[in-house]
Amino acid sequence: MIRVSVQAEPFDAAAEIAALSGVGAAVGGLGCFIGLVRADDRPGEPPLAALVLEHYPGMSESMLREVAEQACARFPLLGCTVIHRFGRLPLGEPIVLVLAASRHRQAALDATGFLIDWLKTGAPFWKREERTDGSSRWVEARPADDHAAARWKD
Amino acid sequence: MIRVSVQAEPFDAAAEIAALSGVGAAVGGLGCFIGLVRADDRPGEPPLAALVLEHYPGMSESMLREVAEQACARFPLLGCTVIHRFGRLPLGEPIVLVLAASRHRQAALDATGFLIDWLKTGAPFWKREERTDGSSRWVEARPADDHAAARWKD
Amino acid sequence: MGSVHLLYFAWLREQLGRSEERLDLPPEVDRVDRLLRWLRQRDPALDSLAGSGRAIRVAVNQRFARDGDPVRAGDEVALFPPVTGG
Amino acid sequence: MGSVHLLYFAWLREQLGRSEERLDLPPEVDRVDRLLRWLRQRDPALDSLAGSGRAIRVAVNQRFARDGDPVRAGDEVALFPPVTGG
Repeated sequence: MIRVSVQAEPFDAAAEIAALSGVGAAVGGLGCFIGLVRADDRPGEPPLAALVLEHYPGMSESMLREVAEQACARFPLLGCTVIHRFGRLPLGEPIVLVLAASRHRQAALDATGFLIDWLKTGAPFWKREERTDGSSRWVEARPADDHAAARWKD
Repeated sequence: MIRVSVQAEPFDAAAEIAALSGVGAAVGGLGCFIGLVRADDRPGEPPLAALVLEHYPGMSESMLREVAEQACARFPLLGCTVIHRFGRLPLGEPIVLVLAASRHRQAALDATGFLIDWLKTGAPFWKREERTDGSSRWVEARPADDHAAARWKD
Repeated sequence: MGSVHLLYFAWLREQLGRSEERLDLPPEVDRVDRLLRWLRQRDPALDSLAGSGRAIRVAVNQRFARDGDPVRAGDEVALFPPVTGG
Repeated sequence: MGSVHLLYFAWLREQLGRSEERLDLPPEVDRVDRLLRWLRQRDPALDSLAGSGRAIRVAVNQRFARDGDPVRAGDEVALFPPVTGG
């Protein structure tokens, strides 16, 4: 079972976990990652107030689905869930939820890492930082994210 | 923040995730693993009905805490949570919850894998399989689990 | 002859001051690299953004595309910075 | 002279038919391996379990222990199979 969603509203992690745990009696392990808006106070800069996430409607959904399908092809999964939010997300808000269910823990955890790594480089979302003084700046892509995704290349 | 618990009753994954997400504004990623009682139907054997988990009271708690402290020493965590249940757990029931919170996703995911691998080899819990015909058998330790834990050796 | 539907995202959208436009393509503009060159020639703002050294990515019909990939009338072509989601 | 508090878990507990006992230790029984040998000599059931080829682990005062680790009066010593939690 693959479930993807691009949405402004918060996700219900407990309901998603329960739904994916229940896809079959064979589920023995469920890996999960939640990304949140974190404080990244830098000396001399006003504190971060929020991230504003823009996405490419249509393509964002289809790329999440493609990443999820790749995970299911690569790992022996019984299902996975990928939810990515957009809009203005204040400090502490969840941004992204990744779940992977498998018979065994290793596949579930590996698939969770695969999904979040690829999501960061393959899904059309862009983050803008909003500081408490009202200033704002687009986040630059980090080469480290490309490297993390490249680990999964054959 | 380290939280460990050995308990018979179910855990509330959503409440645990919310509590750990809230340990500080610096939390950017939260890794999670949930282990569940899975069907492992084998040809010629009656289906699994439940696992019965026995533990060593006192030592089980202190080993969970020690594993959690090792994770915090090895990875840049802002906190972690380890909850392990005991008693009779029917098919589909959650057995174990592992959470690790960090600034960045990689540490959170790596620590989650570390915690569950070590828990399987270092915490005094024993599983007994109960089949639908009432027969029952202790689960043998799998060498694979020792290998998974050994990956983390320096 | 037909038009392409161009979309802009993130700082590209902001700095161009528009999120989309429809342009009729000359027949020789049939690949991603030729489309970008043609767009820069006709739009000084886009030219200076593309020349600023900041990477620009392209998607054709909602798939990531490279220089040599074809562009045809009726395509949806998006220009945007490297992604920063997750 | 003092006693140790012995605990048994999982199939060891089941097959011995008891979960704990207190035993007075002779002075020469001062290490894990000597304790195991002494226990096997005095208890045929434990001897046959230990001789069955199934691994037995030992914890002293709730820490995993090895053959050469000391055992003293007042200690809590647990015997159990390799763990299978998680």
